[in-house]
Amino acid sequence: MIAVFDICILIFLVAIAIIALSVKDLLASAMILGIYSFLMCLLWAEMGAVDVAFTEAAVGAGVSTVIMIATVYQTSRKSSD
Amino acid sequence: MVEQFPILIELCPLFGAILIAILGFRMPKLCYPITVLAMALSCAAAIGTFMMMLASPSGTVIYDLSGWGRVNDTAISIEYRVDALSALMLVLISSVAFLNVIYSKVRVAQETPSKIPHFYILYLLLVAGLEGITITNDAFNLYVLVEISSLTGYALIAIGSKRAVISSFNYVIMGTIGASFFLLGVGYLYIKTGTLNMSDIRSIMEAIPDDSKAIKVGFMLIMIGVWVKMAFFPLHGWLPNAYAYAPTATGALMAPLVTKVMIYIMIRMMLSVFGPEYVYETLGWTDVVVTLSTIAIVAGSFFALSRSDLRKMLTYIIVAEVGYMVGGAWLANSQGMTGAIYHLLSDALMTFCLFMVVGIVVSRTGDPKLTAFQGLYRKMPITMVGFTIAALSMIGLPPTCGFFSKWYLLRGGIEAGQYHYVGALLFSSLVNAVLFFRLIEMAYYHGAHAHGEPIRDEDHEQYRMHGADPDSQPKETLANAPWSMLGPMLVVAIGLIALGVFNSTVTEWIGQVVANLNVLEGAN
Amino acid sequence: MEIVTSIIPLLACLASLLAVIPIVVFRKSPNLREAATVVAGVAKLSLVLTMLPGILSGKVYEFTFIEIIEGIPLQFRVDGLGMLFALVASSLWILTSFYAVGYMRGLKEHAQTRFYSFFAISLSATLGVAFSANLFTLYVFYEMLSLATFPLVTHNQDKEARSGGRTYLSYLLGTSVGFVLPAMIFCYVKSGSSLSFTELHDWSGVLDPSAALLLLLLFVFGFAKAGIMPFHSWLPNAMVAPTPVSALLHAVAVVKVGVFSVIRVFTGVLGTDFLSTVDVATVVSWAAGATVIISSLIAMTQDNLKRLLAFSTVGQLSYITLGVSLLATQAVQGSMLHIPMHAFGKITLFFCAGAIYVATGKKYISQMRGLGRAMPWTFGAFAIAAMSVIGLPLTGGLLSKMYMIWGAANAQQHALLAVYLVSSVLNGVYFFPIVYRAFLGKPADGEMHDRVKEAPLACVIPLVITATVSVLLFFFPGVFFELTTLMISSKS
Amino acid sequence: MEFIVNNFNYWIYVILMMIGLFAMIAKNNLIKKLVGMTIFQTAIILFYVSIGVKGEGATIPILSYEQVHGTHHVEEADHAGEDDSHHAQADLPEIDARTITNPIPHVLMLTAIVVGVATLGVALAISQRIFHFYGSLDEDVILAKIQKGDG
Repeated sequence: MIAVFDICILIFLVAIAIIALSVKDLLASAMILGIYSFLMCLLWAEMGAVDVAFTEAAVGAGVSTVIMIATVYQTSRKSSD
Repeated sequence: MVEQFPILIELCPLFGAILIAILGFRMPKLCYPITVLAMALSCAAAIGTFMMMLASPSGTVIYDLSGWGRVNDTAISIEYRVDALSALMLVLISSVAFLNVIYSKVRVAQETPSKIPHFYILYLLLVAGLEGITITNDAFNLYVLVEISSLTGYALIAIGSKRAVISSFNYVIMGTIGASFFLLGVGYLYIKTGTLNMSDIRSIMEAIPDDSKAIKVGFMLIMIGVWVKMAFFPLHGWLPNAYAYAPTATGALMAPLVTKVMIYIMIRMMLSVFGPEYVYETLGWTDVVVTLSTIAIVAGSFFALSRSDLRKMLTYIIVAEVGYMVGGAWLANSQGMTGAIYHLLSDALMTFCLFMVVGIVVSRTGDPKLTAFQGLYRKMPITMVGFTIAALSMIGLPPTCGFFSKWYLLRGGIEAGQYHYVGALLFSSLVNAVLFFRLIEMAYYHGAHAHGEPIRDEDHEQYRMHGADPDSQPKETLANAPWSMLGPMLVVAIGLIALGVFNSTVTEWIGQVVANLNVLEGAN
Repeated sequence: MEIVTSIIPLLACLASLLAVIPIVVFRKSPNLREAATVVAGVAKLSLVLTMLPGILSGKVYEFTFIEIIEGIPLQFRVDGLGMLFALVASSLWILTSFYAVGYMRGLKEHAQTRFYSFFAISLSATLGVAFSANLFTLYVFYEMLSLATFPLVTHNQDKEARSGGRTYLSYLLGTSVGFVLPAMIFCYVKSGSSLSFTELHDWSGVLDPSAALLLLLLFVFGFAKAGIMPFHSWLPNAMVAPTPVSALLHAVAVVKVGVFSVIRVFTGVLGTDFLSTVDVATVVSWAAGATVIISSLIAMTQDNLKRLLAFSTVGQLSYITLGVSLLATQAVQGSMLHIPMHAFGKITLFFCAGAIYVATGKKYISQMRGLGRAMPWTFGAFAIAAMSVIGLPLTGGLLSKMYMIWGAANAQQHALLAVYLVSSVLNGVYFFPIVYRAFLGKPADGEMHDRVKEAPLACVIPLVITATVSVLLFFFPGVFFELTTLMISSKS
Repeated sequence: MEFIVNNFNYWIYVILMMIGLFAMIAKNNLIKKLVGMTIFQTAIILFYVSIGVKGEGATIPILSYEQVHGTHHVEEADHAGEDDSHHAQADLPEIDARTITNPIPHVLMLTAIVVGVATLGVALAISQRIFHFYGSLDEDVILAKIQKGDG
């Protein structure tokens, strides 16, 4: 059962990665990237890498998203692609 | 104390950076002396380590971080290992960085007056990263240090002008790709060997069957990674703009060192991790890579010919020189490898010297184009002496070191029967001759009639002899490049000749590293 | 053969290099500066002369600095050929120094200190080439000479000098880096780590004929200072230099370094014995033969006297290359002998050209009608030197040419023998009218030579001396003859 | 099919890496490039974490008290100091390395995550500076401005 769960997350990851890259709104893109990171955490925790998962949750999903959103606010939200 | 030298090399710049972070923002005047001191200590420690290396019977100095002991003669903790190659690189990096700090004083104050502490903190961290790369014996640690030096490098470039920021961004993208590929490759090695200590990887790999796919993929990824980072044609796109638009002191530090350190990683991986038998015989890529490097040399030279911006020209020459070294390392004989390593040292010094000269010229004339050189022999004679020596070395004329590196590379090429590589080397020497004599000529001629002044014998003599003396030449403000810039440049220029004259000593040291290559040849 | 380790070759080489210091120090007082040049010249010549008796008695002087690359020391070794060349170069330097004083002052040239300094450096490089014990040392000094003469060639710093200098360096550096360097490393690799002129001979079995031919061509064309077509055009372009430079460097030092290197390649690197077994030298012979004829034809069309002399030099240099490539003993000896014979003749001609320019400001042959009567000494010397270059009796040129022709006959190369004869006729065709018009022709309309006088004594005396030597060499070729015989006999 | 399912992690890491790489090179917007960069780096971290996985049954590398000291050593546990660990090492036959995921790749990845975020931070700072200079984050617009001589 856990393997199926695993595979679902992995496929979901790919989908989210593509979405994050294709939305035109950079703020949304940053948010979706945050979701991507959290999914990654989930996956890693499930794979036995708890410490990596924690770090990713705090640093990858948390800090990256925050600085990315901050940058988007500082610059512009729109993207041409 | 003495046995702590290896770690001191790195700690000095690190503590310097911390000190500046604490004090520098309140007292910007302290930044420069602190950096000079840190670099001087680091340089001294590097020379000390070099002496230790020479004195040690095995030719290597080993230093275990935190001393957790060893299992089966492999350190549990991160291990620092200094052999002749890394010792030479350490001395090179620390001395170039030290001289460049001295040189940077005027330029940093001119170009980025509001960011002096930032500059020096990043500078010290960058140097610490580069030194760490050469000294560490741990593959993952190597990656981290590559990233440290890259990150600080990106920032240092971005401190500069508008264009520099854009090129810095491109550099971030390409640099990250390169470093990530490297990391992936290390991952594959880890899968196969279960260790990250490079000497340990080597000994375990010897027991693994040669045709392991994981190792092949790992090797390929590592090579692609370092090739991106060293700007090996056609992966060179990021380099010219990044170095050409960076602040002077940054360019003078990064252009000679960063690509060279990446080549060092490549050579280290080839010699000490995968082993020459694997790289040259099992893989059978030598012909392909040497052909690629031939293309790199020719292409780099062509691009350099068409540039009118001085620093752009130099950066494309770097692209060509990277081809020299990659080709030399892949010639699969000890001569080629000796040439590659020797060229590593000499090219770093040549590039350093030229970037310093260009920095002086640009800062004095305000003109980044080639035309800035018009008539400079008369106006800035000392600078031009340095320039001439570096140019002769680039062309490869004896007794400068450029000649001898070419000698070893050509000899390796002939021995390996790679005549296209030999041809490319000669072609690039000739292109360099064209490029540099164009500049020398400009500098030599326009002086006489530059501003419509009549030539008088006495005048001429005086300019020649006292050109750099500020007091006797009040009109010639161009000549007043400060000694903090001229001194390091002259030291390097002398170094170019010294390295050439004592090339047999240097190659003897290098010979300790490439000794296992000779065994390989003997077996054939 | 007795080998003597001695520092004299080094001192002789350094004498002129060290002279740069007093030359620069005394830049404010021309008399002292030029005295320094002359003193250095005398010192150099006497150092060379001290070695002469030893060389003649069969000794060889050696001096080693350091081993620069594994198996290749930076080494001096004085043998007969080196001695011959050193003797010519250093003795002519003294005369040229005197001449230069007259010329440079007569024309009030700028940057004279630079001129004398680089002149001295060039001489050091020349002696370095002459005394080189191996190809590597030779190469180092060869490059040094190219660079040191660049400021001399471009002395005028005007547009013409600029393009001349550009051609000069691109030809000389391009060929030496592009051809000689790989050929040298190839030799080093194939011979098993040696480049010494005395050790490299045994190529049979190592090189096949095609490789030998390639190597030979790389060397002969790579030493572009020898001026084999198509790598000759730097020489006429270098004539923008002041005349003392043209005289010493482009009639003696630089070009002779070229042919000297070619002779070394033939005798010391590849070895005449090996070359005669693979039969590849004829390619070089034909290239040289063609150069001889073509350059003579071009010389006939020149109106600028110095350019004419330059093309004449190109032809005469190819005599030497041709002679040595015939591989016959007499021809090789003739080539070696031709170095001093041609040097004394050609330097006189250049001295004359310069003296005419100093005295009248004229460069073109068409302007020189009737000048001979106003400048009898100059044109007298010119006539003698022209005879020597043509190879007429009572001048030294005859001897060397005779040997080369003898060698060509021995080698059964009748076509090449004809080259020697035809070109001698051509030499006569372009030299004779100059002399004839100068003495018997009438000045062109509106030109008066009444007020023309001989050039300053400092100019005239050297050219008279060299012309005299050209004649004396016919009667007393003894020393040069012995030196070349020494080289020939030590081979066999 | 079996091959694909067993190595599913690795396939996904390759796909994610390619997506990231594509974005870094082909995307026009600088922030989008950085999004791609983050995806690229996490893909590599995924790869490393997957190295440590040992199939069914292996658990996280945290040992219980009993696992370390064994039940019969409980009374000795009060002894502090270094020799304690020596005892533990000597008396640990019951810990099977196959039941624990390999923690070393995890530890490495902690560093890699931090490095990745640091890179992202630097890159974002640079892109802010770019926006400050050029007023845009689109590569086309910036290049056009540079070519107009505004650079």
